[in-house]
Amino acid sequence: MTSKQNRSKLFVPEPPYRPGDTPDFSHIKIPAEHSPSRPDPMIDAYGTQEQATGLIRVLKLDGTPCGDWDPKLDADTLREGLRHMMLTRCVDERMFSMQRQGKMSFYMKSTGEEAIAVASAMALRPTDMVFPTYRQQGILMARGWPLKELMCQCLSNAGDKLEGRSIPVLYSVRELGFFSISGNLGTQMIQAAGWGMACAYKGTDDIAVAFTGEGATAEGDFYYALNFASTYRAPVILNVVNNQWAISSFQGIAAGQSKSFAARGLAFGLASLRVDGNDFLAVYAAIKWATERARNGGGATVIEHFTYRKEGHSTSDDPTKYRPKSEPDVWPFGDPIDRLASHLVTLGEWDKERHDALHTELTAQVRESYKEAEALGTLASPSKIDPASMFEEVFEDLPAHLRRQRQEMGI
Amino acid sequence: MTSKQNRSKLFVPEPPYRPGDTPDFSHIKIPAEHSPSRPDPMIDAYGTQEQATGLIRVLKLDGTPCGDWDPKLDADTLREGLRHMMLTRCVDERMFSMQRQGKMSFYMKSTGEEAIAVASAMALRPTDMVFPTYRQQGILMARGWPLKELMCQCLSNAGDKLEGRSIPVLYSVRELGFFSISGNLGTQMIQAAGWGMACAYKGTDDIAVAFTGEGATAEGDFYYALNFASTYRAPVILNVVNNQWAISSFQGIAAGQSKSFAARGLAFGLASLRVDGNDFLAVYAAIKWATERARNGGGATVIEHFTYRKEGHSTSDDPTKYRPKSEPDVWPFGDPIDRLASHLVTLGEWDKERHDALHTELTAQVRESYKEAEALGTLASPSKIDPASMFEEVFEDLPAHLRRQRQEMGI
Amino acid sequence: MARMNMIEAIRSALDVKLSQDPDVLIFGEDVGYFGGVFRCTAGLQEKHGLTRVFDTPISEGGIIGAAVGMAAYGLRPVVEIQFSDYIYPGYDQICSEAARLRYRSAGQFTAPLTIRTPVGGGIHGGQTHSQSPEALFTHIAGLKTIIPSNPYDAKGLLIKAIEDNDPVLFLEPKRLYNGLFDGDHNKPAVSWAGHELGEVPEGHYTVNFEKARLLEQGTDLTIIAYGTMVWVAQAAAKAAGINADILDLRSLIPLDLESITKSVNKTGRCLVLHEATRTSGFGAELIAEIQQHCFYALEAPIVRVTGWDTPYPHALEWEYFPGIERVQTAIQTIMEA
Amino acid sequence: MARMNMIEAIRSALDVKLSQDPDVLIFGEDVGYFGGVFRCTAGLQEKHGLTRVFDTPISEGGIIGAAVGMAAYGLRPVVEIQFSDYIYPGYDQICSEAARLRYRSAGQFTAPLTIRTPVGGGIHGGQTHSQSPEALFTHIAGLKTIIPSNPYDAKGLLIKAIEDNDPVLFLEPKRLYNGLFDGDHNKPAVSWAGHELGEVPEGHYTVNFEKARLLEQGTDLTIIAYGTMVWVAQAAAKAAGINADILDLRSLIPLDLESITKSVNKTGRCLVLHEATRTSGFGAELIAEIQQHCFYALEAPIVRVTGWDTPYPHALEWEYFPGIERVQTAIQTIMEA
Ligand SMILES: Cc1ncc(C[n+]2csc(CCOP(=O)(O)OP(=O)(O)O)c2C)c(N)n1
Ligand SMILES: Cc1ncc(C[n+]2csc(CCOP(=O)(O)OP(=O)(O)O)c2C)c(N)n1
Ligand SMILES: [Mg+2]
Ligand SMILES: [Mg+2]
Repeated sequence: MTSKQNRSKLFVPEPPYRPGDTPDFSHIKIPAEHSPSRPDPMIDAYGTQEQATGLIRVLKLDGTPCGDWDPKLDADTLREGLRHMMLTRCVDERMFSMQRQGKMSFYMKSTGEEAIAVASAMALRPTDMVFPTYRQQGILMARGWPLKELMCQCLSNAGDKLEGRSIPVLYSVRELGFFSISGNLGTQMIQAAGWGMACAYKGTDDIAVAFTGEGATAEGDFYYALNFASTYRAPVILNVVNNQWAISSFQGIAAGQSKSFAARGLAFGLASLRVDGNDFLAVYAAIKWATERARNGGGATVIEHFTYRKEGHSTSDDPTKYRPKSEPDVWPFGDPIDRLASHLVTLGEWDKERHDALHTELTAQVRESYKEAEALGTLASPSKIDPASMFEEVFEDLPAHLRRQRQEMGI
Repeated sequence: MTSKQNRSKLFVPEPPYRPGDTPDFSHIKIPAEHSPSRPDPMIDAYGTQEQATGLIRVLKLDGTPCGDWDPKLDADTLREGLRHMMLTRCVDERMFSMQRQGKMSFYMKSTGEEAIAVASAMALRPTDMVFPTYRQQGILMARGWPLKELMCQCLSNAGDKLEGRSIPVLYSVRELGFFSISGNLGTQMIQAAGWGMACAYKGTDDIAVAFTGEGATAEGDFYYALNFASTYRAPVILNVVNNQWAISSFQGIAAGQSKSFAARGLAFGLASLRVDGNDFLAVYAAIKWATERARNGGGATVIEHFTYRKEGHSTSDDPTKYRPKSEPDVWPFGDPIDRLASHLVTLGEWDKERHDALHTELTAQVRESYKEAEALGTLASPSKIDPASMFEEVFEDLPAHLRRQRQEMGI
Repeated sequence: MARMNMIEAIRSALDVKLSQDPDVLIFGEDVGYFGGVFRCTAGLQEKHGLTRVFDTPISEGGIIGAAVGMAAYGLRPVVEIQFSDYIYPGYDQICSEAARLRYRSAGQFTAPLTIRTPVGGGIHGGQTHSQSPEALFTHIAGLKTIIPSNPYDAKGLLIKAIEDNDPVLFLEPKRLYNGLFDGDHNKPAVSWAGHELGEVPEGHYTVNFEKARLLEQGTDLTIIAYGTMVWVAQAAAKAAGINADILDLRSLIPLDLESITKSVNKTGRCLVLHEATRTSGFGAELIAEIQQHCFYALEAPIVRVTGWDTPYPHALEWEYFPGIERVQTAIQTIMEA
Repeated sequence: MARMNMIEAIRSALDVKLSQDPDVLIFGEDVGYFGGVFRCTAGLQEKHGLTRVFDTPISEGGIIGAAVGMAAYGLRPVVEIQFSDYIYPGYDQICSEAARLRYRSAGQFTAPLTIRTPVGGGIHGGQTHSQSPEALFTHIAGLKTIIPSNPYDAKGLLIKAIEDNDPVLFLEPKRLYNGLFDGDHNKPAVSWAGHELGEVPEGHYTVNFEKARLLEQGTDLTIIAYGTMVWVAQAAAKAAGINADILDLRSLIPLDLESITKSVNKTGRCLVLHEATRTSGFGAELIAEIQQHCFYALEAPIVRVTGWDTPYPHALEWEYFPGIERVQTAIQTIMEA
């Protein structure tokens, strides 16, 4: 802090490594045994300072648990989580390659971030409304959305319940408490706060659960959410998925000189937790903690999930253009699927055979579902969506000017 | 924090007192002798936690100074500050009553908040651009803007350099480093960050200094400013004037459960100070500290000025509609003019006679200036502003469509 | 039947809906205890409670964003934006979210919220307290835009807006709040008490969006206006001694094109009025449709009288405002064409 | 003379200005090291340095707000909004601040910034990667709105925009970036390399805002278009075998009304095209002016062919897009009227 760079030039933060560099993350301290302790969920928000700036973990990299955040889930639940995560990754892979084959216009993977979506969903009640981004498809696996429906949305075909109106991955599944994903980043954070306010107003103990990438925390809507959640003590969980990248921009562009996205919650007097997002148990425990707080009238919690986006931003992106090709491999927090699997192995509840068998089963399931979905058409095949549907649901009823336009179109 | 209000109803914060109540602020702890200490201006931002949540003070209520923030100004400088503050109040009073007489459409006083504007201006260089709100007219006094010009702007008369385009008090004085005030709250915070970035880019050591009310911190622009200032280490001071009220809304509506507006800076890794805004010396010292930091490459500082809006929001407002009439009088932090005056008295550099004489002098000066200004017209008198000027400066050059419209108007 | 000015009519609409429907909530800057800077919500918090009528942070994006979430949940939020000049921080939430939610979710989620906000000049509010931004919203598919010109319509339309299952932008011409204003600023405002449209039922009733109000009937000319300009049209037509159909649109989206074309096909001449800046104002849309549907009936170019394409100036407010004189001149131009 | 596609032409304009003027800065989401999602700034950071071409937080309001401050200081920021569909969080800073600063400060402060942003559909981008929001900006006094249709104009207009002392919104039809697209999506895009407007000087030149380009000359009909629709117009006129004046506006504000009225007064028939939703689109403004200035020359109603008043759907993209067939039908309607 003794440099005088502003006298000579503007400071522009840069990531430590660019293509051609050999990435080395040994400076990132992997916290040892004891992560910040688990306070009572009704603690005064300002008491979560340590939780907001440290890193809450349960699973060590070798798969053994430690610390008081361990939710002590039974083996069946753990295996269920593993299955949802593996299914998510399987679906992602299949859809990615189908996009490459021209079956759909676009796709986005969540590789490396599966624990965040899946553990969150499992820690919530089905009646809690999630306001996801495009990288929480794991929630849909955990809540049991038929794969075929997901795939039909991506294929914009006759089976797409959204009538081909949105690009792939912008799902909407009200019956599973999955809010319609907006293409506009950030907007849903404050909507979730509003939903939470509505839950409170109606006297239910349902809550709202929103997700944003770390990049999109820079939008005003994120702060509106913090502010409204704080002012009205809305029962909402505001999740920031810090996967280090926002397309080609590293997290330092959004973070600036700050060291924790979670700590932005503290500034509004909100409980704040910073969690190892590759640790299924830590994510589960953190969300559970926040739900307890919210349902008991303690208001909102901000949770930063510290993770890494292992793949490109989307099928339109080539990450080797802006970061070293090897960076995902040397990222020091491991893989969420591997980590949960080795935990189960440590418990004596899992082994390589079962893992491979599950993988084979899920791959087959995905292949089957995809076949069924593709039978209903792809973007490349002539659309079976009725053009007249284009004019519907702009309003509840078709107004005169849209009727005239539909007629002009000859239908 | 054990209440369960969200199960039954939405929480809506309310101020402690409403009309009819007897306000009692004895729960507000007036910090004793030692305010948070003055760290080196190049301290790591996270080292300002205590400064961001405590209350930096120099002047005790009895006028004696204490603590290491004391800027040790000489008596002439102190008297100059007093003069500017008293002039500000004098102008405010005059303009308020002239508005009541129908000479202008609107006016806004800064009563009780004069120290913030005046001490800031005196701690800055004339080349530092301020981005004020409508309650920092004290800066114009301190920077020596002729009163007549200020008054002509309020009167929207022939002497108004802004050609009657804006409502009263939205001044713009580029030659005095006073940015054009926007009627839209908040917008200028991020503009100031941009101005600061420009200063750094050009390699000057000028800085930008922005002001917002505590109410308007809820706008996205405030957060854009925090974020951009943090990311690019912009030399900018972001001042939040917490005068407890935003029109009829008490500060708790903007603050929610948070206890410090300054601390929002910390969330972005920015140095943050919380200052007794009725304490001329504390404000001066805090701004000085922040300028040192900014000019030396340390980037932005967020300063909350804790004060109280003694009068109505504007001439359109009657504060007794929403707060006890006596509240301004029992507000426990005193009056900034009185406090600086008694400090000077303590120093043996001031007395009642001189005070009264100064008041008489300033009153006369204001009366004189107003007379001169009024001679150029008031809003009530037929406007001497050329209607053709309405079409000018929309663009640099008059485009064809505006020329046609001007012709249509018959001029 | 009670006598109400426009503020009272709006307040009455809110009161009726708060009383009838527990899912109606009202919030916005200063609308709670204080009752709003224009007093439209005065007394409602006291009557209906703190959690039903409350203040918000100064965050138009937050207000509208929270309302979208609540509306999607199933509530019926009615929010106030203190001046329409300050609606822009909430523009994204209106255009990208409220207006799109039903479509993109194929009806799973909807956003039945009402956004009330004062528009127009005439109170010496200058550039940032005088704007008429309706055309920035009529371009947005999925949004309804309403603007009443009198107490009776204001109440009926507002109740309708709150009950509507689509997001509605409800624009309140602030110069009409306290009395009828016909553009003559030298004359004191005319109290609504003496006007038939100031007679407002106390209870529940609605005014439909689909039908414009035919304020005056004539054969020489069609004048299309909304909000404050309706009364300027009436005064100017009278001053010009012209026999005009004066249509008060009440709703811009949906638009009563049928009444418009019927009238223009009858009169063959048309004048379009609004206070907003001219270029890309809603008048352009009206003209585009009218010239298409009434081309062969038109005997003269359609003329628009509007605010100039400049910010709304403070001192020169009445030079900016499209007042009686300018409207009268335009009437003459059309009649002589 | 070099051959450039539109991306290269835009990049070349930025490169020329970065080289000439140390006060020019470029920033936006992903525009730095990576060079922008459409590659318009590729290589510029490497060539001109980190502090002249850099990434920003995902905050369109912040980007534009910071640019306003810098521009007021005296710099010439050129910012990119990744898709125009995401410009709304910055709408307030554009409309209330950039467009107003000169006026409200009586020229003391100005905001000479350029906002570049891709518009239009045709890349299966769905509702939030396909919008054409120009009309939301042409209504705002104090803002210029430019939209090129080809590489030559893109470079010359962009240099002009950067040098202009007013804020300029520079809309880039993304479907034209890589090649000329005439609306026939079954055919591969036509490379700009073979087109005369793909011949672009390497160095500095400008194209003025004040003059529309007369793309084709004819006597039967005037077609007014801008951006992608210019090429659809050309293809449709050819398919219809019609002899049309095709005007490529290039600039919406300021508008070359003179060329427009001259042409319509000659042909007596007029077709207006845009991809944006119809209601309150810029076509309405064009029609309002044309019917006023060419009333007695018009032999048929002016027709507009536009995007429908719905969000831009993903699967039904080509049913939404106002393609050759719809334009051809409209030409027939006009010619038969
Ligand atoms: C308002 C808005 N601005 C820009 C974009 C374009 N965009 C889409 S994803 C993205 C990056 C988001 O990064 P982050 O929030 O970190 O989420 P991640 O992709 O890493 O999950 C950008 C800039 C958008 N969709 N919406
Ligand atoms: C964007 C915007 N929203 C609302 C307003 C209306 N308004 C003007 S001043 C004010 C209160 C501001 O309170 P605060 O920020 O605390 O400043 P103070 O008046 O106390 O100095 C409001 C709501 C505005 N001018 N701009
Ligand atoms: Mg990210
Ligand atoms: Mg205040």
